[in-house]
Parts: sequence; structure tokens; C-alpha cells
Amino acid sequence: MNPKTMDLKTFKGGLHPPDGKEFSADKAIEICPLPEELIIPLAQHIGAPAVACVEVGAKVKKGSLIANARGFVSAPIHASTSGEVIAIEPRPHPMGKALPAIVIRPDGADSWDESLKSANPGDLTAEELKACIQAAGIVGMGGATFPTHVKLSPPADKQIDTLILNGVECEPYLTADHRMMLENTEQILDGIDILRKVLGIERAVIGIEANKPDAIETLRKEAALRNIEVQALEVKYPQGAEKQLIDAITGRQVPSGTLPMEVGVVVQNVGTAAAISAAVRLGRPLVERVVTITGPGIKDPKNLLVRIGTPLQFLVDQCGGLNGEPAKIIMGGPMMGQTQLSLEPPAIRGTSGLLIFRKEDLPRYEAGPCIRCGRCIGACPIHLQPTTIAAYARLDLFDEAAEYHALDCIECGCCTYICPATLPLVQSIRYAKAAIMAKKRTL
Amino acid sequence: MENQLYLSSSPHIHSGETTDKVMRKVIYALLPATALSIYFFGLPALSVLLICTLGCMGFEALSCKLMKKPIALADGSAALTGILLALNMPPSSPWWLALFGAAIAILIGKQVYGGLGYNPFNPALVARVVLLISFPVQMTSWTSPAPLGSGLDAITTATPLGEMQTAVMLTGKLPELAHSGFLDYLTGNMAGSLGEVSAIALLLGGLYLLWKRVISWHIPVAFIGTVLVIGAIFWAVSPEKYPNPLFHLLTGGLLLGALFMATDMVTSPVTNKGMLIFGFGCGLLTVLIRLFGGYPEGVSFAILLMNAATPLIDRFCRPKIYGQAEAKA
Amino acid sequence: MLASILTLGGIGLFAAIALGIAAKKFAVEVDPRELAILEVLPGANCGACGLPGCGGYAKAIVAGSMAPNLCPPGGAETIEKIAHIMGVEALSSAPKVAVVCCQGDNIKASLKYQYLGLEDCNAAQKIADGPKNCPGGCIGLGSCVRACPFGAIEITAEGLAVISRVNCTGCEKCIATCPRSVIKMTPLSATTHVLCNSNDKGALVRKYCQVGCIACQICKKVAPESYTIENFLARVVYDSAENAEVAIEKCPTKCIRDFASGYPEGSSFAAVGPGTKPEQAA
Amino acid sequence: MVELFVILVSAVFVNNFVLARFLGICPFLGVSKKVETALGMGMAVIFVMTVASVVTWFIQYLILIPFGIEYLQTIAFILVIASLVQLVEMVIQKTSPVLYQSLGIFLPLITTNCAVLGVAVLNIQKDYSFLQSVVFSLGAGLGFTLAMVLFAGLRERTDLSPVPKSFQGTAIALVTAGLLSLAFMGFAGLVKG
Repeated sequence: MNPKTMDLKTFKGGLHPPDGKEFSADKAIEICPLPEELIIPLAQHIGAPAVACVEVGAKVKKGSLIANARGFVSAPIHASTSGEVIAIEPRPHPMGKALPAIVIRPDGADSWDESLKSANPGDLTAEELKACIQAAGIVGMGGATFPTHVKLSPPADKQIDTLILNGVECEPYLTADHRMMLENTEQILDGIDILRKVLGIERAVIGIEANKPDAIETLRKEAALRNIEVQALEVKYPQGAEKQLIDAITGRQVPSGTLPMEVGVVVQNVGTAAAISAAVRLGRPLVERVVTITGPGIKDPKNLLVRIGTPLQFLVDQCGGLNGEPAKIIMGGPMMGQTQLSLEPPAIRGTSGLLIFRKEDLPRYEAGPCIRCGRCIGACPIHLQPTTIAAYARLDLFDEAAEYHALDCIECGCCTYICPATLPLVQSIRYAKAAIMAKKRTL
Repeated sequence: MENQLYLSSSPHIHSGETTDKVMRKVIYALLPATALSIYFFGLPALSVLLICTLGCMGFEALSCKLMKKPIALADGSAALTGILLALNMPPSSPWWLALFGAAIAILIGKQVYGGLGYNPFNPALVARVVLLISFPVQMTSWTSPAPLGSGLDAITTATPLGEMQTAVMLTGKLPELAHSGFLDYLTGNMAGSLGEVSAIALLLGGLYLLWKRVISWHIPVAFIGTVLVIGAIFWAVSPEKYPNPLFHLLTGGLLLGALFMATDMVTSPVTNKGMLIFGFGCGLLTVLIRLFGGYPEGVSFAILLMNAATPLIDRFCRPKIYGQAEAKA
Repeated sequence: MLASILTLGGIGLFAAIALGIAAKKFAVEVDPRELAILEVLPGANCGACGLPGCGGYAKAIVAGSMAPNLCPPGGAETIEKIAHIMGVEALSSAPKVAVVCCQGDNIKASLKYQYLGLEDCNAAQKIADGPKNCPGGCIGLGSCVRACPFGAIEITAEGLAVISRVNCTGCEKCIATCPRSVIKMTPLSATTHVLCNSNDKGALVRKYCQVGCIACQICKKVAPESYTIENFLARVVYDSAENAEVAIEKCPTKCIRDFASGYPEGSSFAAVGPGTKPEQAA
Repeated sequence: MVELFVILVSAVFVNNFVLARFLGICPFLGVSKKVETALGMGMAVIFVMTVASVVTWFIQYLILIPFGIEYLQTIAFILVIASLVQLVEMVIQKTSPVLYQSLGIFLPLITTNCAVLGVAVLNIQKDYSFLQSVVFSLGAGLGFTLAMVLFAGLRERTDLSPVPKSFQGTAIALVTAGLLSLAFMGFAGLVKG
């Protein structure tokens, strides 16, 4: 079936930037070799950072627990190869500062911890499965890195009826999920079965943008046998944002200020589903992930299976090195990714991509005055008035900004992308959000 | 060695569609109408056009210099204002009138409010209305078209709308020209402002803007639709006294106003719903002023009045945000 | 004539009686002291007292919920007047001014990265903790300039905030907005300050800033009473800083400055003598 | 009926008190910084105008004319209007604090407003009947409110604009008022009245 003729669902708003996926979409996933040392930060997820439970000098195996979760909204961290812990100290973190990390020097054997046990998901109860997921340190692999077990623990009064698998990958340039869906189909579907069992529901829908017809076709063939729906979606950013995806697939809107479980939906990334399958069936914790290394600043863009903690410079070296002088190093996609101070920080659990632009790829514009064209309003997937909020934020009028629902902004970047005056709208809104939250806290 | 890497807040890419490009597209869209008016009205039209455009750019540069701001001619907005102003002037305007208009448009219409993006009223229309009220004689002396190379002399005459008003006032009936001559109105072979003449050229430009998504359909459709519907109602009630809605559409500044002046982004509402209300208001006021008012043409006043209402429309037409309806239920 | 006097008088009398009755019957209490205090407050509605405006503050003073010395812009004179109205003893509050404790502009202090985006220090600070290598130095994107209700702050061409000692009223708004706490309140009488805010060790400071305090102890040796050094950063001890100026010449990185002899480089403000607060521009 | 409608439309649009007759400029400039306050002020003016024109109509025809002292019209009207408004203010302040917050605080501002006096005097000059004068003053009030609210909307916008220093504040407000008045010229001749 030709995806173009399929019934494509979508949400209102958004836009379609040139997606740049041609750099790496047809590159099969390669396994990234072992670097000199692995830098594994303790803060890799939303919530409290993990607490190291090994000493300097300790010998660890691949998959050994090296840091415990602190509290419920947190996740444990495991060694991503076998070797020796040579330091526990602040190291450059993708956040742009030095944060505590466990540094491991690999012994080269890359041998798995023998204590890890494989299991058959059919033999375990929902609670046992969830404990297994929690112990494996699984977090959202789409980039938000929210601990998965928290999402799978809805309060008793919330009835969940639908599981949505996010295979949209609407961020330009990124192709990691696309390749996962093509190459790890079986693992993803198995992960979906486990998730359905944990949540105790039947309905599962995989949402995929129509620009990945091969993935849609591959998954459709397999998914039909397991009673999993595959929904093709219009190619539009931010189709993969949780709330927009729920709207597109179920037609339900998550009320402002609440979580998807409010409308009976749980959303998981396809990469997360694959990780869950590995965690349960093979007993393997989350120690590696697929990262797209791409952009015009990379000689040979690739999709690599990367051990958590591999320094970015090493990843670039695997891809033929830099192509010209880099001007911007972005971890993640170009719309929501984070710029890096250098290539020193490591790839972490939320690293879906490493994108490098040269100076000539980034025309610089002087921000001008807003000409009130209203494009940002048309593009906003939340239907906010970004320019109004930003104007209030520039004048420090935060009450007014809050009145225009600044807090509902998902920071997808559509408004800034489309703004003819090239105003940093998202940054202004983010600034307003921080000020509004600070004000709320003091009240 | 300092770090030469750029760090910024996301997103890191841009559509490339910048303000100057938007303005340039609007100027392109006005080219057919401008060319046709030069063809019909000859050198006087060209000189008005040049004086207005260069005048606006000159005053823009002057005021930027006075206020010690970077000179913002590159964004093309001053040139656009100049062209729009010229299209709103009679071809026989003396040079000082055009220059004065340019000064009003840029200085009072735009720069005192802080420049591009902050002016509440359309600068070209502010200038036109100021001139119309201050120099009614010069601003209402129209000449018949004398196409280039035709050897015709421009003769003083009235615009179709003006003639209609006079006739209705004197005889209570519509003049002959309200019933025929529509082909001339369509191509622009009639008296009027530079830009009021050719419906086809204006429509061409408007379609280009819609195709390039520089403007959305809401304002032109609501504006023109309202004029047609209300015009049709009056016409149906009394075809003796009120003209055919097509006459409303093709004569005067309706198309210029609806496609190029009312859609000025800075002075119109930002939401789709607001744009519909804005267009409806413009249409309603235009018909009322044309049929019952003291001025034969109401497009400029209608747009200015709705410009004034724009902040209120924006205030009351906020889009419903995602998840808001459910939150209330 | 008589008719006119009578009618007008009659109308007037009727109105007067009606108003008189209404004034009694519908009287609502407003404390006259509240109005009197509002008169003497500066009326800038700057919010330095913690309330949204002068009106609210006046109400709060009359209600006794707030002390009368919480209006820094008004200064001693206002406090005295309010105290007089309220019939209480004035509490003294020595006049203070804000000082930007940094001289590391874009030439003297090195950059960690090239910042693109919103011209605002708080926004820039969120990206990898700000574009300067120094963790404490002035970012120079002017958040304090926008926060200052009195127009007392300027940003030099090289990106350094400087506060005018003449126009500063000590309302502390700039301090509240500065993401790096580089602005400090100091007594107006003290004109000598250490203009550095880095707690890094001297060797590190030398790497990223030409005018940073390297905690070399020389100032403390020259004028032991006037300086303390904590966390690798010298500070003037304002209570006993009689001879703080003597260390200026000795400081190897020139991070001590006497504002009586000049503002930091690039500033347009003219130096004023010590301790005096010249007439403010009307 | 048609005649009353013409009076109303004329008073609201064509001969708008603020923008065509230039009466009541003081509150127009003073209380137009926010749309909400402008609306409150407008409501207060509608109320006061209507009440004042009723009372002054009676004063004129029941007292001034019978006694032959029409030349005292201005002073008598001012006296009556001022005391009436103050009376209403006191009553509202005591009886309904909510109404006072939204409407009453504007009342002292309009006790001696020329627009209110203007309506009262015009009613007499135009020889309006009682009903006509009520409709006229209602229209005048509505027109005032319309102008106020439009103007407040524009001012809220200019307050967010980087207006050159020498034009900030009242200067730009006056420019805006002038342009608004210019736009209202379009209504000229709309109804002959």
C-alpha cells in the first residue's frame, strides 16, 4: 500500500521543516566500538540523579549496577562495558557544565554480568514485569528520559485504555527510531506485548509519519498478527510530541497542566519498547542506544549503536570525522536539541542524535521587530500566541504572559522557526515560564 | 583561544523566510497593478510613484538617523509603504502633495510609534486620509486614462463612484455608468487613483500573495464577501437607487484595499477568527460609507476604523488553546 | 434678579442638604493619614517596599503592618516625614547604593562560547551557565538595566553593567534580577570597592580575566583593617575601611577601584566626590 | 422611531462627542490606559449622562424657563450635575462596594466633565423632546464609551512599543487620538442630522 494514499491522521498547527533525513535514513545501524574510557554521568534522566554504589578501582561487568536510583522518580545506572572504575568526579555533561560521573576504563572483553537473568515475559506478573523494567533503568528513549516505570504506574483512579507507541521521529535529521523500526521490529513488538501486559490493556497503536513508508510496511506485516494497529501520520513537526500524537491518533486532548493518563493514554517511544524487551527477555539493563550522528558537519553520517558514556568526539571519529569547521554542535535534533560547548561530553540515555552544523549551514539573521504576521500562531501546536507571550516576557510582564498560557508551551520551536522577524520566541517564552514558576513557588 | 562554537536556545534552524523577503513579495505582487497604471496614466503616474516611494525611503532613513537607530531600509517596508501610498493618490497629484503624503506616512504613521511592527494604523492610509481631508481639491481631481502611445490627452473627469454619488444626490437615481462598462472597470480603463484602476492586475497580485502564503484568505474573502452580500441586498431592494454589487467590487479601491491594505499584517488581527471579523467590519463600513456617507469612497476610512479596533479584536479572539476546553469541562 | 437668586439659591440649598444628609448616612471611613503619607512618598511605584505601589505601602503603614523605613528611594527625608505623620520615632537607615562588582567586559574577560539569542542575562545564564568563563562575572546583556526603575544603569560598549552612584536609590531591583549576584549593596559613603565576583582560585582567574581578584593578599597586607579575603575573593570591610584607597595602587590586577576618582572603563558616568550625594536631576 | 435611531447613530458615530466634538478629552486621555478601566469609565459616563440629561431637562423646562432665567442655564446645570453625581457616588460606595470598585471610582472624575454638561446643553439647544434627549444622551454616552475603549486598546498596544523618547506618554496618546479622530471623519455625512 502506498502511504501517500493512506488515511493520514494529524493535529492542528505545526509545520514541516526540511527534514534532512536523507543523510542517514538508509544507513543500517552499526555497532560503535569501545572508546578509551566511558564517562557515565549520574544525571541522565528527569528526576533525582542516581547515587554511585561503586568505589574507584572497582571491577565491573557490562550491565553491573553502578548507581542506585534515588526515590521513585529516578532510575538506576549500569556499567555499559566491563572494566575498571577509574574515577568518580565531575566531568563535562551535555547540560553544559561539569556534573558527577563514573568513569570506566574498558578491559576490552565487554563481557556481560553473569548475574543478569533472562526471563519469559509470559511467566511474570504485571508487577514483576514493572519491577524488572525499573531495575533495568529504562527511561523514555525519545529524548525526554522520563523514568518508564513511573509512566507505567498510573494512580488507581485513572483508567488506561490505549497504549501509543511513538515511532514518529518528527525531529529533522534524526533517523535512529526509523532504523530501529526496520531492523529491530521483533524486539519492538515484543516490548509492546510486555507493556500491554503491565498496563492490562489490549489496544496498542504505533504512530509513524508517512515519510517512513518502509517502516510502516514492515511493522504492519508483523503487527497485524499481534492485534497491534499501525497508524500512518501526516509528515508534520511536532507530530511526535506526546500531546500532539495523542490528539492525532485518538482525537483526545490532554487537559492543560495534566498528564496523558488523564485521557486514558500512555505513550512510549519505540526505542523504549525495544529496551523493555531486552530488559525482560535477556535481563539486559539499558546500557546502549541508537544514536544518529549526522549533519553537514559530519563526513560520513551514520546510525550507531552506542554504549552510554561514549564521548561525542569518539562518535564523530567513527563517522569519518568532522567535515569542515563546526559552528554548532547539537545533541538531539535541530528543533529541540541542546547546543554543546565541545565534543567532550558523553552520549547519554537521552541522546537520540548528534548533529553538527558548519557556519555556512546556519545563516545568521538579526532579530527585527515583530510584524504581527501571525505565523507563529498558526504554527503553534498548542494554539498559543507566541509573539504576544514573548512581547510580555521582554517587558517582564509575567502575569500577562501567564494569562496567555505561557506555561502550556511545549517549547517545540515552531514559532521561532517560522518567525520572519527571526525573534527568539521560544527562548523568551522559556524565560517567562521560569519567572512564572518562580513566582508561583514564592506565593 | 576563545571557544568559537555557537551556543543558543533551541530551535537551531530557521525557515529562511524573513521580513525583508515577505515585504519584497508584496512589492512583486503590486508590480502588475503599478505597471498598468503607468500604462494608463503615463508619466504623471510614474512621477507620483517615484516621489512617493523615494520620499518614503528618504523619510525613513532620515528618522532612523535622527533617532540614532540603524537605518532600516533593507527590510523593504518603507518602499512598500511608498508604493501603496502612490497607488492611493490621483495620477494628477502635484509633486509636493506626494512628498507631503510620504512624510505623513512615514513620520506620523509609522516612526513616532517606534517603526516597523508597532504602528497601529496603516501608514499609507493615514497619509491618504490626511491628504484627502487637508487637500480635498487636489485629492479629488481625477483624470481620464490616456494610455501611453494612444495620443489621448488626460481630461479632468470624475471616478465612477464619484459620479454615482453626485447622480444619486441630484436625481435620486443611478447614472448610466453604474449599469454598463464593466469590461473597462475590469481592465482598469477608468478614472481613479493609480492603484484603483485595474481589477485584473490587482487580483493577479493578490493570488500571488495567497499562493506564496504571504497573506491568508481570511481578510480579503471576508472583506469582499461582505461588500458583495450587503451590496446585493441593497441592489435587490432597489436596483434603481443602489448599484450592482459588481460595480462595488470593480470600481474604487475595494480590491486594492482588501488585497493589499487590509491585509497589512502589522495593523490587522493576528488570529484567523479575528481576521474574519476584521474583514467583515471593513466590508460593512465600506458599503455604508459608499451608499450613505459624505465621501464617495469608504475603503480607506473603513480600514482605518478597523485598524483602530484591531487591538480589541485581538483581545477577544484569542485562539482556544490545546486541552483548554477539556480542562473546563 | 430676585427670581434668579432665589432659584439658584434654592437649587444650591437643596443640593447642599441632600449631600449633607448623604455624607452622614453613607459615610465610609478613609484614614486621612493614609492620604498624607501617600503625598510624601516618591510615587515611583517601584515596589522596593515589597508592595505593588506607594498606595499599598501607605495603607500598610497606617495599618501598622509595615515599618515606615522601607522606602529606599524616598531616603531619610521621606522616613522622617512619614514618622512625623504617624507620630513615631524615625528609624535610621544609612543611604546605600548598588555596585556592580565586576570589571571584566568582553575584552578583559574571555568567553566560554559565542552566545546567540535573547538579549537577556537570565536567558543566557540558562545556556551552559552563561557565555563567560568566569562563573561570577557580569554577563552584560542588560537585565538590570531593564529592571532599574530609575534609569541608573548603563551597559558599556564592551558589555559591562555600570551603576550611577548619583541616580541609584538603593531599591535593590537590579540585585533581584541579576542571575549571578554580581551587584552588591554598599554604603554610599564608601567609594572604594573590590570589583570582582569570582570565587575561583587565583591561577584559574588569571586564565579567563585580566582584572579579576587573584586573592594575592596584598591589599590585606597594605590595609589589614579594610580588607578581608574569603573564598579566594577580597572584599572591603565597609565598617572599618578608612584607608581602603591605599591598596588600589598595590593591587596587581587593578580590581580595586575608587569611584570617587572614576567609574570603570567605558562608562559615561562622571565621577563624584566621596560621601556626598549631589542633587539628583529633576 | 426612525428619527430616534438617526439621533442615536449620529450621536455615537457621526458627531461622536470625543472624536468629532472634542468634548470630554480629559477623561479620554486620563482613564484610557487599560481597556477594563476605559470600559468602566464609559459605563459611568453613560449612566451619568443619561441621568444628568433627565434632571437638567426638567430643570430647564420646569424652573428656568417659567422663571425666565435661561441665562443661568450653565451654572444651574453644573450645580445640579455636580451634586447629583456626588450623591450617586456616596450611595454606591455605601450600598454596593462591588459596583463602586468597577464604576464608582470614576464618578468623581466626571462630576464637572464638559461632555456631560455638553449633552445637557445640546439637548436644550436642539429643542429635543424628553424622549429625544434621553436617546441623544444615551448615544453620546455610547459614543464616548466606544471612543474610550478603542483608544484604550490602541494605547495598550503603544505602551508595548518602543516609542521614541520625545513622543512617549501623552504625546503619542495625542497623536493616536488625532489619527482615531481622522478615521472617524469617514462617518461624516452618514446621517444628515
